[in-house]
Amino acid sequence: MQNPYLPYPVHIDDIIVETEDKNLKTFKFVFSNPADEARFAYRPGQFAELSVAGKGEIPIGIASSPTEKGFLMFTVNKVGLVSAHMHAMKVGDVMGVRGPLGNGFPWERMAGKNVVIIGGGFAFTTLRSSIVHMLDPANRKRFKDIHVIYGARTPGMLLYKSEIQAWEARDDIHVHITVDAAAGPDWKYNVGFVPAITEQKAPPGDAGTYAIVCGPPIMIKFTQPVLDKLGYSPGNIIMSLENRMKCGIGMCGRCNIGKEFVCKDGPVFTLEQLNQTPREF
Amino acid sequence: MFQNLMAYIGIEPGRLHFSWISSAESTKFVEVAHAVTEAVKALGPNTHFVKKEIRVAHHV
Amino acid sequence: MSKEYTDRIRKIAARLLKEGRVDMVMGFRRGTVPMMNEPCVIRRDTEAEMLVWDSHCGINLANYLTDRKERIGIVAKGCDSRNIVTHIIENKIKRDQLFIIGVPCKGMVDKRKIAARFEAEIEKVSEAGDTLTVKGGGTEKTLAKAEVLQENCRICVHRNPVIHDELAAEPVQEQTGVDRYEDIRNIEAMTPEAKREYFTDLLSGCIRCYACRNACPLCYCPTCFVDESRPQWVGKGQDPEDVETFHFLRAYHCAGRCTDCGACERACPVGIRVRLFTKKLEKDCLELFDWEAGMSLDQRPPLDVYRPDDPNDFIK
Amino acid sequence: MEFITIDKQDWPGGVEKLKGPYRVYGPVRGQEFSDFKRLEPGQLPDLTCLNTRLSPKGIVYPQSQPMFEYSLDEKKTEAHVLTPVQPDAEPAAVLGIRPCDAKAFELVRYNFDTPEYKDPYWIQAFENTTFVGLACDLPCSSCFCTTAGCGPYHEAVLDLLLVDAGDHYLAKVLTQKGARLLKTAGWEAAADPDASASAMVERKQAAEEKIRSRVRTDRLKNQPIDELYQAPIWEDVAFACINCGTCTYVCPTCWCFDVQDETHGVSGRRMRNWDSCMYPLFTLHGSGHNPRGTKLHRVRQRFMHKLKYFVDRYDAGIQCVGCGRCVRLCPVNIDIRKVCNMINGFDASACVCPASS
Repeated sequence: MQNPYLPYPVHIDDIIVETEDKNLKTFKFVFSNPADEARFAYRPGQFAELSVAGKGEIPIGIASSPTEKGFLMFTVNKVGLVSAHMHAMKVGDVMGVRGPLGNGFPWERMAGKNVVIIGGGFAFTTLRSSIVHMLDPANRKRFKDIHVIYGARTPGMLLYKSEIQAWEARDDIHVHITVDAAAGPDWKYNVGFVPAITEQKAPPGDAGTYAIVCGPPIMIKFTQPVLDKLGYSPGNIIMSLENRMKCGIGMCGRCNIGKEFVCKDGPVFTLEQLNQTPREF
Repeated sequence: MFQNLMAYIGIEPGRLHFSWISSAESTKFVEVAHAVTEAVKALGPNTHFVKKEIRVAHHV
Repeated sequence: MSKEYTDRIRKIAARLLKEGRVDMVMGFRRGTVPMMNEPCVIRRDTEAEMLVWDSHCGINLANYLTDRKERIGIVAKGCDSRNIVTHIIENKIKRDQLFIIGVPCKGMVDKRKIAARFEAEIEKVSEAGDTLTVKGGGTEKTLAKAEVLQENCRICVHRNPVIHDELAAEPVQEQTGVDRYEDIRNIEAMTPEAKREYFTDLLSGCIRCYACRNACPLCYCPTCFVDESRPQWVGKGQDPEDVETFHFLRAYHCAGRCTDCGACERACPVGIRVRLFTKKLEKDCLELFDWEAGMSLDQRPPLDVYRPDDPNDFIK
Repeated sequence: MEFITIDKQDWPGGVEKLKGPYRVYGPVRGQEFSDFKRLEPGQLPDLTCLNTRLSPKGIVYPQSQPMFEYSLDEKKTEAHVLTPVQPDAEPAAVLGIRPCDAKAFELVRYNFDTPEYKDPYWIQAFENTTFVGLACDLPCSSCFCTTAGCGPYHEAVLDLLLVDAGDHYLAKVLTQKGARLLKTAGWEAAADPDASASAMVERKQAAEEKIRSRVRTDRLKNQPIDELYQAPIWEDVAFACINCGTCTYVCPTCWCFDVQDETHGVSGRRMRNWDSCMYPLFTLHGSGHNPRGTKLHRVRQRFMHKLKYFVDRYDAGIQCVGCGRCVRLCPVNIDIRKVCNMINGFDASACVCPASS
C-alpha cells in the first residue's frame, strides 16, 4: 500500500530572496531520487506539503510549471515554525516534498477561453505556475487572450520581478502590474489597488472568459463586486483557498468548508461553489 | 511555592536552588554555582521528568 | 432545598430581565441525563421558568463571564462568587456589569460516588432536604446527601456567597473543624520515589481532552502554554512527561487564585483527581501567606504582590 | 449462516489459546469504569460491564502513533529523510466489542479508505483485527443506536457476534476471519442453525425494544446546508460548551488528527495524535486568522459534520452510532440527541426556533 504521508526526499538547489522585506524566499528543489519526478506529475494550481524532519510540514502552492522540467519551485512566506526554519536553510540541504495535492485550476474548462489572472501580494505562486504553463509554446494556442493583473504594496514586494518584466514585453499576454501607492519616478507601471486596476484593465466578463483570483482576503472582498459589475458569472470566477492543513488528503478533518475539504476537493473552487457552502476560510 | 510544588511531585529538594546575585557579586556567583553543582552531583542524575525516547502509550 | 431555591431564582431572574436591569441571566436548566444540569443563558423574563436549582449545578458559572460586555445576572454558589471576585480583580469582568444572585450552598453531589454504590445504571435522582432518592436497576435507595458530596464540597468552608446583590435563600451554616488537607499531607509525607510513582499512576488515564482546564474559570489565557507552538513548551502526544507537565504547570498558574470549586475534577471524563495539584498550592498559600482566593475585592493574590515579610528562606 | 456454541467452561481456555497468535483486547474493569485493554496472560475480558468509558477506536487508531522515523545526524546518509514506521503486524482480536462500537469503524473507514488515498496505518490495523462482538442486552438509558443506523445486535464490521445465553455463548459466524478465530480458540461445537437463528431474532427484538431513546434523522439529507449553518439555534446550543475535547475523544466515530514531529537528540519521530474540532488551534492560520474562531463555530462544526456534512458526502447516514458516550460524559450536558432532533426538525421558512423549548 502506498503511504500518502511519505514525502519524496529533495535537496535545495537554489534559494532566491524575492522581496525587499526578505520574508519571501523562493526555493528550487531537485528530487534526490530522479525517478520521483515522474511520480510527482502535477498541474498548475495544485500544492504540496513541504516537510522538514523535526519541524513538520506546511502546505505551499507549487510555483513552478509542469512545463519546467528538472526541478520544483515554491515561494515561502516566513510565518510559522517550518517556514522560519526553511528560511534558515541553505543550498544542498535535504528535506521532503509530498504531493502533488489538491485539484488545481480547471484547465479543461478554460481551454479555448480567455483567461484573466488577478493576483495580490504573495498569493501569486500558483498564478506564476499557470502563466508559465499557458505561455509554453505547446500550450499557448489552447487559450485565447490572457490578461494578468498583479499588485503588491510596493515594487520591492512584487514576486518574480524579472519574469514579469519579460512577460510585459510580449505581445501574446497583457500584463498590468500595480503597486498600492506612488512608487517614485522610476515606476513605469500602474499605481492603485488591484480592484481598481481590475475595473480599468480587465476585459468584460462573458461565457468565454474565466477569472482566476488569488490574494489576501481584503483584495478578494473588493475585487468580487468589480467582477460582478464587469459581467463575470460566479461560475466563471475561480478562487484558490488557504486553510490550515495537516494531512493534505482529506483525512485530518480541519480544513473543511461545509462538506468539502479544501485540501482534497479544493483548494480551487468557483465562486458559484463557494456560494453554496459555509465560508469557513 | 514553586519549590514546594516541585518537592511535592517528587523532585528531590536538593535539585532546585534559588539565589539572588547582583552582577557585581562575582565571588558569590562562583560559590553558589559550586554549591549547586555539588548538591546536584550528590543526588546523582535525575531520571524523573526527563522525556525519554517517545513511548507509545497505548490507551487500550 | 431545590424547589424553594428554584422558585426564588426564577423570580429574581424574571424581575431583573423585566425591569431591564440586566441583558441576560446565566443559570442552569434541567439536564437530559440524571445528575446533570446544563449551564444556560436566558434573555427574556418569560424564559425564567427554564431555570432550575438542585444539587447537580456543580459547573462554575464564573467561567462564562470572561471578557463579556453585557450586563449579566448570574447565579452563584459560594465558590462561584469567589471566582467572580477573582475575575473582577483580574479585569475579566466589571463589578457594575453584574447582578449576582447568591445561592447559599450545601454542596453539590458527586455523580461518580452515587454510581459507585449501584451496580446498574442510575435512572433518576430526586432530592428532599438533605436526602436523595436514587432509582436504578429496579431498586430505589435513599442516601444522605452528605455522604455523596463532591470532595471539594465535603471540605468546603465558604458555602455562602462572599459577594452578592441578592440572596436566593437564607445563609447556611458554614462547616467548621473540617480537615481540608489530609490527602495533601499524606502525599507530602511520601518519599520522592513514592510521590513520583503516585502521580505517574494518577495521571496514567489522562486523555488530554483539557476538560479540567476549560472548566476552570481561571484558565482564560487566549493561548494556553500547552497550545503554544513557538516555542513549543510541551509535546502534544500521550508521553507521560508531557501529560504531567501540563497538569502541574496548569496548577501552578492557578496558585493563589484557585478557590477549590472542583469544576476541574467534576469535568474530567476519566475521573482523575486533578485537585491534588491545585490543593497543594492552596494549602501553601494559606500557610505561607494566610491567603484564601476570592474573599475580597480589595486584596490582590499573594503571587501578584510583594510584601517585605514574604517568606524567603529558600533564597540563598 | 453458521452458529457455534461456546460453553462458558470452555471460554477461559479458549481466550488463553488466542493470546499466542493474537494480541487480545477486551473490556477490563477499573475502579470507576471499564476500558478496553490488552489482556494479560490469565486475564479475561469483562463481558458483564456496561459500555466502556472510552470507545475501542484506539485499538485500530491509537491516540498517539508514530508514522515516520528520522535522523538529524549529518554524518548519516539518510539524515533528514523520513522512513515509515510499520504498524504492529501481529493480528489482533477484540473480544466483547459492542455492535455500536464496531459499526463505528465502518463509518470511520469512509475517511481513511478513499478511492484517491488510503491511510496505511488505519487500514492495516483494521484489517489485522478480528472483531468479536457481544450483543447488547443491557443498553443504557442514553443509548440511541436503533435510530442511529445500528442496534444492539447489529452485525456490521463484526467477524463474530456472541450472545450471552446463560451457561454458554451462542456465536454467529459472520466472516472467514471469525471462523479462524473460533478454530484457534478450539470453540467448534456447532449449534443448530435454524433454532439459533430464530433465537437470535427473538432476542434481538427484545433488546431493541429496550432502547427508548431516539433521534430523528429523516429530514437531515434534504435540509439546505446553508440554512442549517445560519440557523438561530447555535448560540443556545453552544452556550454551555467549554470547548474541551471530551466528546470527540470518547466518540467512536471521531477521527480528526494532528501531526507533530518529536525530536529527541538527533533522532525523532513524526507522530499522529488525536485532535479535536473543539480546539481553537485546530484551524488557526499562521497569519493569526481563524476561520472557526469562536466557540459557536466549533460547536456547530462538530454537529454539522456528524449530522449534515457526513450525511451529504457519503450518503451513509449520520456519523454517529448512538453509543451515548458524549451524552453521558459531556461535563456541561450538551446532548447530541437534542441537537439532532433540533436540526432535523428545523424549518427555515417558519423560523421556528426550537432552541428555547
